[in-house]
Amino acid sequence: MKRIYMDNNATTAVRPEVLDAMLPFYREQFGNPSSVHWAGRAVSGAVEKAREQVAQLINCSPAEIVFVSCGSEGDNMALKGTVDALRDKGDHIITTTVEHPAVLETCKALEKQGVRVTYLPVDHNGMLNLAELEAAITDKTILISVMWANNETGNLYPIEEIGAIARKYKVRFHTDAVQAVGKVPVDVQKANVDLLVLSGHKLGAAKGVGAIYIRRGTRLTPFMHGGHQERGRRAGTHNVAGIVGLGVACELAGAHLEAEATRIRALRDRLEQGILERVPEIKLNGHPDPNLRLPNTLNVSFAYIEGESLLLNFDMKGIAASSGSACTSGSLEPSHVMGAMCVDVVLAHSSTRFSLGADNTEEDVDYVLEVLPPIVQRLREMSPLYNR
Amino acid sequence: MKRIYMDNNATTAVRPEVLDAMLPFYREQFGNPSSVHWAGRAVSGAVEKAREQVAQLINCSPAEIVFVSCGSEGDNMALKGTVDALRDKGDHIITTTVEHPAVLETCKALEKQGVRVTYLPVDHNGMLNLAELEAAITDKTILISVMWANNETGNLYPIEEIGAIARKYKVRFHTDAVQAVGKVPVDVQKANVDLLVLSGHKLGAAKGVGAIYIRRGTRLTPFMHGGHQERGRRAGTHNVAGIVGLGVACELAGAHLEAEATRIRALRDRLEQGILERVPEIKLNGHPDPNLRLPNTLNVSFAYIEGESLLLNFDMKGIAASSGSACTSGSLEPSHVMGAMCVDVVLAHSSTRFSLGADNTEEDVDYVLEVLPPIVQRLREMSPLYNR
Amino acid sequence: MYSEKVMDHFTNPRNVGEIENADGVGEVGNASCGDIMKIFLKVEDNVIKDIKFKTFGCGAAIATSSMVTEMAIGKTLDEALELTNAAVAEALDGLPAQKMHCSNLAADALHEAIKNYKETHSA
Amino acid sequence: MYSEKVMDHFTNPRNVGEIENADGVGEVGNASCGDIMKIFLKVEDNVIKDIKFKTFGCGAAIATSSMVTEMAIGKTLDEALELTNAAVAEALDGLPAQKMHCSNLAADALHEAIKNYKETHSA
Ligand SMILES: Cc1ncc(COP(=O)(O)O)c(C=O)c1O
Ligand SMILES: Cc1ncc(COP(=O)(O)O)c(C=O)c1O
Ligand code: FES
Ligand code: FES
Repeated sequence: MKRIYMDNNATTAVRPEVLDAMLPFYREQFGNPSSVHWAGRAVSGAVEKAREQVAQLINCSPAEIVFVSCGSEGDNMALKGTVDALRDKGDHIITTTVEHPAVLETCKALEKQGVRVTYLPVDHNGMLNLAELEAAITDKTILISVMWANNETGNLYPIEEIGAIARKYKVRFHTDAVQAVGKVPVDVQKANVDLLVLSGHKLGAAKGVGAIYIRRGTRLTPFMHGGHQERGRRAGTHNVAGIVGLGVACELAGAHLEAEATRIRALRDRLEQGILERVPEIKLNGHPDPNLRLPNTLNVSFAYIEGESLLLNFDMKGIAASSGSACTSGSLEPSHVMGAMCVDVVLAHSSTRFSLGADNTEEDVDYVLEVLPPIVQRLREMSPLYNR
Repeated sequence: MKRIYMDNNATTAVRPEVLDAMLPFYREQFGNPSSVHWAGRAVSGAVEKAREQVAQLINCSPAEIVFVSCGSEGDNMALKGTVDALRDKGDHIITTTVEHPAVLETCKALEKQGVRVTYLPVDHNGMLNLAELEAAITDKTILISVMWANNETGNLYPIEEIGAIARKYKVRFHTDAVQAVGKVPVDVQKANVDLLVLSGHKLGAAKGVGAIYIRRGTRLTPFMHGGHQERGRRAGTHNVAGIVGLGVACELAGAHLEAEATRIRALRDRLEQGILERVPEIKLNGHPDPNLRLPNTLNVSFAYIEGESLLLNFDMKGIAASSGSACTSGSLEPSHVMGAMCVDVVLAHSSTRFSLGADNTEEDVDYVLEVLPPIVQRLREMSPLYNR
Repeated sequence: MYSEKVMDHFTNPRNVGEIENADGVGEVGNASCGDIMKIFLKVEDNVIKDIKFKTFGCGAAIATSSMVTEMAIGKTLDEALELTNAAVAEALDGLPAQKMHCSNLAADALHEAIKNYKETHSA
Repeated sequence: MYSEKVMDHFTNPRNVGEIENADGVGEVGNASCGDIMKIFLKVEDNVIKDIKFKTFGCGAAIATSSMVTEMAIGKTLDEALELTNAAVAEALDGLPAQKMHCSNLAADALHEAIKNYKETHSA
């Protein structure tokens, strides 16, 4: 059967060049980079090379990169580490209602410890009001945390402008850039970011590795206590193969960023236009201007249909996508991002995300456009909410 | 050049069967196990199979296993999660002075938050006094944390007896079994353990994956907040390949545990006897009875010689070992384990660990025994502390 | 995740649709939870002669709806009232644990439809 | 980690040993920090005629000891006093940052030895 993977915001396949780079580090160069002997020396250089590759992609110095195990760890570290380091300065965090759970759930855990959190609302397009953000800053504010790009809608947030506001008020600025890095240009200098988190498996590296950028001079209490790895900033034996792969993935992403974004944007736009033309009664979720979203992301609600049954039908045709329906997540609530955008709850259950990637072609898009309308029609005809 | 790796307590090579099992999960079955579609389904079964394999090795049920990114994460989670969950019950932890930094540094971080920690001393052999442990328990004690086996000396602690004490006083019991699992039989039921941590790269799986056993009914606040993975107990996209490999490594370790332990113990004993016979003025660190240590571990101090220069000379002959000297760790203090055993500070600087593994042979041991004495002699002759 | 039987009923659901001038109609569920089930009955001599459903929901919701209609058709109302959600799940070779909230709807919808029939056709 | 020059001096250290009836002896470092350096001098006409060392310490400690003896031999005492730890490190093509605490010992030990010579030989 045809297999068309359009769920690259959930995870990506490891790129062949990345896997090739990783393989020597399992059985040949398997040492612990902290070791003095040949087995250690062989790998510590490789870890440092990867650090340079990651640093280069986001325009920082290698010493400002700390390797972690995933995006969630990076976000936990950024938030909890800031609260611990700056508690004497204040107890207030500003974030948004559309962050990934790695940020939101961490904020909730911090609230239990007495931290006050402002969750900025978004408008119907999922965008922030920067005046509101600025107004939320108090002299107790120790952190602003706003994602670079939203995983469900693909919305891009005005990170440079937020960085300028943070700088103006001398508030630390963290951005969860897990969905942005590798897809759009990310420059921590331009954006005045203090902490930035990325995750390998979203850009063609393996699952189980990520990185956090910590601007030089930023006091951050370690999240993982233990050994001296990462100059005391993150304990635990290095995931050497994963780190080496992340370096290569960053280098590849950087080398092809513009060309690949252009190519994927064209595919996404073709898919978006095609669906809007072929299927009635659908709602686009996120910013209506596709250029204000990640080039690879499209999120639409197919009215009257619950998302899981849509996904299962897609799946039977080999198409992998994802849904904001509660039924796919094991929780009872549909996507909090749809909720924050005031999407009607039934439409939230039918929200469907197509996130394109390196392997997608024009034929893939056309196949989806061919297969999708009859599936939607069939399910609508089963729906008690649908009146022909 | 001959390459003899005797630093398996630092990290191991990935076993060929493990690597083979991992490979399909990078580019073919690359999905996110949380996804509904084919790409997700293909891998979620694999993750669950690995969970069973890990559970089987330590005799628990799969639902009691949570995958994490390394041993350090497991230890952080066990300690911090317990303190957060049981703070209303008490604020006192009992541990030992010979734990790995993943436990000790976490305890120090918790002390800053007002937790009281008793660090039990050890005797000259590195062993605990269980009466002392029992006496340290108060009605505010919420956790006993004692490692199953020490990484530097290989000392095995009487986990079953400690488990019985913990049970008697109804205190939760955590054991850092990173060095034990795969080398000696580990049975969480027999040992009355509530929390147990293991790390993949110490038993032939990859770096960047580990697991924590959480006895059913044990309240533990998540360490990594975010998505619903691992039934809400650990957020972050699963390191699928790493997890699959960990499962296979556990299965292999279980299948060959006794035979391999016997084989390696014989090699270690041959090395131990050989060194004691051939080199004067050395001190064995850890329990003098080799059966009270991990079968693969030997730690000796070569008087008058600093460890790094010894390691570098070994390294020039292709032998990889490790040292408790400050000079190899980047800190100014020699091994805290040697310190806890009251090993003279100069002898601590010359402590050298040989930790054998799956690939070692009798020829390896004999080669080390041949090469070692002249190196020691040469360095001693350069030492101002040595008087012929 | 789903058994073959579930996938069969999901892919080829039996008795989808509405019955015009149905003798009984039952609706359960809640759009905000992502699941709504509607069941339509045609009753003759206390026997379910025809049954149709419409469902907004996940694979399990659709499959249980389909299965419950197959199990109910031809049964007397009293027999049909004895059909339980558990029996529906069992007939489908089981359902995933996290799907229990919606898989507990199918028999409820049937019972609602019978209740509605009884209310509108009593005496 | 170490430069080739460091490894050369570590592997084949020059001037290892003691000088019996040395004219000056300097010892620096601390066993508890893992590094002790001892330097022995033979001085004639204010010139270092012979020099030997003994060192307990890491690769950097041994290499710097070796290098400082090479650099000092043949120099006048005043010239030798101008030898700095930085110069020794430079002659070895640099040392790793984390080795600075011990690599700062070699010139110190030499200076101690010269000081000891001057004290014991001052007219
Ligand atoms: C006893 C012990 N605990 C914990 C750890 C930490 O494990 P990891 O390096 O996987 O974080 C190690 C290994 O370094 C260890 O030997
Ligand atoms: C925006 C965003 N932040 C954080 C994460 C968490 O990353 P990971 O799954 O690597 O922990 C994700 C991915 O799931 C994400 O999309
Ligand atoms: S309808 Fe939501 S889980 Fe079935
Ligand atoms: S002697 Fe300890 S670092 Fe050099």
